[in-house]
Amino acid sequence: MSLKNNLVVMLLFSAIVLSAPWWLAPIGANYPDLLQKFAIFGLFAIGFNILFGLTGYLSFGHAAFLGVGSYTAVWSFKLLTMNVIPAVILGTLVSGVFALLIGWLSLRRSGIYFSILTLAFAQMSYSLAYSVLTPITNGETGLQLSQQDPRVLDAMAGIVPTEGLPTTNLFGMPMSGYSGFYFCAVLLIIGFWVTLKIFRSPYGLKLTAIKSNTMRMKYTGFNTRPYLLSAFVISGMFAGLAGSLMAVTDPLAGAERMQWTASGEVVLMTILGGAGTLIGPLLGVGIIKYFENIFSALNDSALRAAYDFLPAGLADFLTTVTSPFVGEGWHLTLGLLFMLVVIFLPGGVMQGISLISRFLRRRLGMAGESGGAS
Amino acid sequence: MDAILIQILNGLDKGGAYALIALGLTLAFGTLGIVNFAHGALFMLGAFGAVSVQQLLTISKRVKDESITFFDAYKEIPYLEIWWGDTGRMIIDYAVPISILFVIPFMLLIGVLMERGLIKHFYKRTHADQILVTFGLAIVLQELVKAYFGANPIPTPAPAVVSGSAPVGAFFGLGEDLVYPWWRLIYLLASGLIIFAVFAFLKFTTFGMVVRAGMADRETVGLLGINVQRRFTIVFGLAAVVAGVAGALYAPILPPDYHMGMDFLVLSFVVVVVGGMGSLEGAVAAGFLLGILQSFASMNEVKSIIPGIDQIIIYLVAVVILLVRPRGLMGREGVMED
Amino acid sequence: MSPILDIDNVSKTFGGLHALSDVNLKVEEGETHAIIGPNGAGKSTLLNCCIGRLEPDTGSVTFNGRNMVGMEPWDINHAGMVRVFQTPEIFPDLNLLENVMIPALAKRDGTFRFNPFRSLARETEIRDRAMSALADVSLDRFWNHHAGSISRGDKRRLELAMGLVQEPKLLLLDEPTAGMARLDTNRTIDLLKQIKESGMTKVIIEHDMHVVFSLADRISVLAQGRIIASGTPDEIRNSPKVKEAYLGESEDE
Amino acid sequence: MTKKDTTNSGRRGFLKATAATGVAASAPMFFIKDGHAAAHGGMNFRNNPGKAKSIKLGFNVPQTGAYADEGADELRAFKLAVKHLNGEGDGGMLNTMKPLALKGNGVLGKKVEYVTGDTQTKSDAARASAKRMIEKDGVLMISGGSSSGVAIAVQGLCQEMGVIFMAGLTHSNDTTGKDCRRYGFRHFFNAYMSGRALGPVLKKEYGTDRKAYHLTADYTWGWTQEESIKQTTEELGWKTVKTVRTPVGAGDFSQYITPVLNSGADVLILNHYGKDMINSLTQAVQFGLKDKMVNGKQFEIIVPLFSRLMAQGAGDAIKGILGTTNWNWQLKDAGSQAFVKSFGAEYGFPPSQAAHTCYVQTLLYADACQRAGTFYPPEVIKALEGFNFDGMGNGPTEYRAEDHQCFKDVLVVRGNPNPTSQFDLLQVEQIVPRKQVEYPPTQFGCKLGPYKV
Repeated sequence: MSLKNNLVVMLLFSAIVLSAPWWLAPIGANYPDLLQKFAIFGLFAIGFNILFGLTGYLSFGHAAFLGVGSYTAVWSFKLLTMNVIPAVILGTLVSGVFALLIGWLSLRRSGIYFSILTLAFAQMSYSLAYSVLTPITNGETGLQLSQQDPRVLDAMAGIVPTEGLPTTNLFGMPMSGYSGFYFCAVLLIIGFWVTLKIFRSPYGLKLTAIKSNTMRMKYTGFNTRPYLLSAFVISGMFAGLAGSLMAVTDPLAGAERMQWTASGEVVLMTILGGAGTLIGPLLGVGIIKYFENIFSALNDSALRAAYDFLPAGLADFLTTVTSPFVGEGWHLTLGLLFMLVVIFLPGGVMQGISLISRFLRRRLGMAGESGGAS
Repeated sequence: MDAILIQILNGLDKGGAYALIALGLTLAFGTLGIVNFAHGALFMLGAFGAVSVQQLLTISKRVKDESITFFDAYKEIPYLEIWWGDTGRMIIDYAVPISILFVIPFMLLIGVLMERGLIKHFYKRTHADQILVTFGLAIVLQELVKAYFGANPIPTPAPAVVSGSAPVGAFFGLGEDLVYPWWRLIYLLASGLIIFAVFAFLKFTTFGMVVRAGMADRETVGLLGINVQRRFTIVFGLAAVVAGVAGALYAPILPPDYHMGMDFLVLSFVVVVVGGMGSLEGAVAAGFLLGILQSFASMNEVKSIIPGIDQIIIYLVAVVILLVRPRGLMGREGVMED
Repeated sequence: MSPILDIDNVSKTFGGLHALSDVNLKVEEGETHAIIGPNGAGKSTLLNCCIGRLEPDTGSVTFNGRNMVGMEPWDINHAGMVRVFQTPEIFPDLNLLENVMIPALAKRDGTFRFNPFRSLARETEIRDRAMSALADVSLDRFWNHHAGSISRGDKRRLELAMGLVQEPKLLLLDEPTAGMARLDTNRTIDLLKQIKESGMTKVIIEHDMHVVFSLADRISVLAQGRIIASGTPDEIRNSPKVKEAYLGESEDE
Repeated sequence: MTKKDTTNSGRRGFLKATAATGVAASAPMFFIKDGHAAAHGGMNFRNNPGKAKSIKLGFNVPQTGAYADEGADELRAFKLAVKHLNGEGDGGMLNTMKPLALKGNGVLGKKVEYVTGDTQTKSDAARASAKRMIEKDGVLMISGGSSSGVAIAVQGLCQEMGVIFMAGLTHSNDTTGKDCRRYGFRHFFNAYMSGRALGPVLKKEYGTDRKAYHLTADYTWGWTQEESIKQTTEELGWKTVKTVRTPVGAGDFSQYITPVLNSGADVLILNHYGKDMINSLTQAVQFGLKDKMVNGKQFEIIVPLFSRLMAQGAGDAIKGILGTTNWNWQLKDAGSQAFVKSFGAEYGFPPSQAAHTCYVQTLLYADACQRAGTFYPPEVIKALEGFNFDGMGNGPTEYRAEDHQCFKDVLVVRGNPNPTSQFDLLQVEQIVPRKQVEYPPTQFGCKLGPYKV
């Protein structure tokens, strides 16, 4: 039983993910939409981590691939079938092709120049999707299903159109609610397995070496471009998969998904949790999505109720003190959290966890030095 | 012809704002090696400096408004007006120019505090860490502003004398139609002056020479036994002042809201990179260049040929420059590669 | 037999400065060829021109019958010419074993190989080879230490192991003992002597005359961007020209 | 807290759901909240309060981003509405609404509670927030919002999930046009009505021989408004010199405004909203457009959609500018006065039009439930469809059954040249009667979809 063993890791991980609806219940985060978001953004972040965490190339344009995945999936629902399998496959592939194109150009540069190039490409995609490309994207309103869509595969299979809008399904099983979460969760587990394999492969080692010393890699006999490009495309495909899953659980795609702030969000998630670690990005996703969905909804009365067990005076005081940080002030809390984490824990939450566990191990007098955190 | 002239004016004006923000960003990056994502927030703080002065000057007495009967409504009459009549009204009218006097020391203080309190701990950290911590700071600053001033833009007009338009066309002999707002001309002039002042300061004072030497080679200057640290603190303060003044002067053009810094942030980073990381001249040149290009791309004649070009022109230019000439217009080779 | 490395009429200028002027140098297969010369003579520039870090203005660098000028650094590496850097160019975030596994993988995988699903744990052959290369430089005990945290001398030896594990046809050593303690220097000399017996061709740039004379079969002297003398250690030792240009000065240092 | 009760009733729903679909047969117990229950006939539906003593409504408003102030005002109105529904406070419009089924003791005897969420003015965030309210908090109805994109996105979601959506501020023709939904209702007016209402006033004020230049926000709402206004003005005999699309959030509009100067146009129409409108109007005035004479006529600027909060942001620039609005706090009818009075007493300043529409929507929903005698959405929808009411600040109003659009009088307003306070920014120029802004329900391609989902 060691975490070095892939099977052990995967069993543990699957158990944790699949049981999320139980253990997230006490903190009110076990409703389907948030669970889906955890899984979807989890995929987005672990994919992003393959590029940023391993090679150190900081892309500020990954939201573009997310958006392309979403649009592709919705088009698949409109033109082909409401079954999610083609949507997910097409979304991932089309994003991969798009990533190949942008990566091929952007990877001619490194450092902040690379970041700005990816940012520029993503912003162009966003602006065009919002305006000129409206026939494809339906602009600000977002691409939606309609009664009149052809859905040729469904028609061929003899599926009778419903009176209302059809729902996405996996061979008849509806993809909203908890079943949608489990679909996303299974894909997250597969995605995690892929990243685990990559992290523990010679290919992954080479990517880490590129981050450590790109120049040396070249003189050691490696052409770094194809390595970077393949990592870029893989992470772009993860983003596309995440985007198509967003469409699977909620068949609508909007341009704002491609905006630079959305790219920034995945960067923040990854760094907050711990870039380059296997589960750090997932922790980052959990924290940020929890803030966005739960903290933002707390209002004074909810706070007051939470402090109910305290004496009235103290409860009132605490309500007054904490209320600027929740509800509409959740951005403020998030900003402060970033600052605190970056100042005190540059390795993200994962560094905090390893510090605590090391401290505990020392306190408990246990032997065994962990070989230096990276 | 006059359409082109006026678009050049527009471009220069826009470029002035870009250049000022990019200048401060480059100062901080070139001297301290800090990628400051909170720089847009400093611009925003400057604009709200103007708003605050205006609000201070218009602190009002609440007088019951008798015309509204079905609930208690109040009219607001500024004390300055009550005390000094027309003189008071004139002082209120000049809120924005007056605010500059307050914004300069205020922003210097903010800049120095920020450098001493936060930035200096991040010199040795990665750029990603710097980006994240300053981004966090930017969010905190703008949320604080929002909590106090609200999210709605706040009108901050220029003095009445210069609220109209200047007959530029008549001046150049190009017809009456060609007018340009006085305040924008003043902004253009002011941005030119600030840029000139910054360059003169760096070029002709010993202080500036040390800073420039530090930008070229930080370690060597440190070895000379000069207290580079303190000078760099002041440089950071200077960058904050430039951003703040740019923001305060911009307030009459764009009614300030808490988010205006973020709107400028990405753009100004693109400007800095196009100009060349760490090159002050490049930042200024790129600011004006992109401003003018953006103005021309917005012309109907251009848009009818390439639809949507006005939305993407800046990014398109950035992509082309970075692919063809990665060090930017005037940057040194190899800065911040890897 | 033609030389394994043939540097022919190579010149390189930086701005107005002539770093290399018409350098001609032939290295025979199996020999250990030392290049010496005062600081700024152009030794590192010459190495950089060989491995593709710099492109000479004129002339050609022929290695194993192929012109290397204009080739990508990774292709030069795979042609069999490998450089050990003067300032340690290691992977500071990886451990020592991984540092050596990387070049070993390069040897096996070529310039690019996409094998994301292969398990690193099953790369026993690569691991063993890397471990034995580490053992050669006596660093095997520290295999799981972070490369960024070891001493400068150890980094130099790690560099050496990274070069050796690729079993190149020609190893370019840029001051392999600089920064090492006397004891380590001697150990390194012994190691390099061992390698010599294996028949690997080496070009060594070195300041330390003790190292040069204990290893080199032939020596070339570079001064102000020109080769001023070339010959056996004895010939060089006795050359008045060399004494004047180089040795005299260096003894004053 | 009522959470327990909702969960219990949901659990019963789950049992039926399992039996019927079989899909969830092997599913764990928490599938209960999945709400397959809604798929069944009879009185079983999503978030059925059952025997609970209270119901929950979801108020989804922008709390961050450019419309946060409007969102905050909407939230104030919602809280006030909940108070009045529960019989607290002075009752507000409950005193003036006709007909009225509500009794001031909650809805159908159940106390009204609410949850809030942040739309961030982004479709994704708004839908996520709405889903949270539906899936976690168990709300029966969602209301709020301050942009058409968000309204359409949330409306679509509500249809899928079988929860009624009472739209907040949304002005696009599409909301009750091609993107209309059976579960979505809009009290606010739309771009077409703005055009129709402005027409006669423009004719009276500026004549029939005008040349108009449009600056239009480059997204769906901007386009529909441009189309509607263009249609109206061209019917008056005006010429359209040019329509120019501007990027959303452009900030500096100077490069779009300068070409207006010598285009020969004598009217500038700004199809912008929010921050864009504040900036483009401020800058157009700085370029001297308000004082300009073209073709021997005074140059005019028109902003078809106005709000008081925007007017506040634009400052002096708004003075004398014509536009339309859904409602204004200075209206003298009993409903408006009752609402302004209780809002003013509660918060110390008058409500915005966004607050008004949200307040009215909440009351209308509650009243419809009361009249239907159930919270079962299809019945509530039927109670709202074709409902005629008065005393809510807009005169006699009808919720048209065919497209769920409210038809009522529209206000043409002018920026007040001499405001006496910071709230006294708009003057009501004319109350355009409802007849004049009506259009056939098929005009914007509305197909409502099914009652049962």
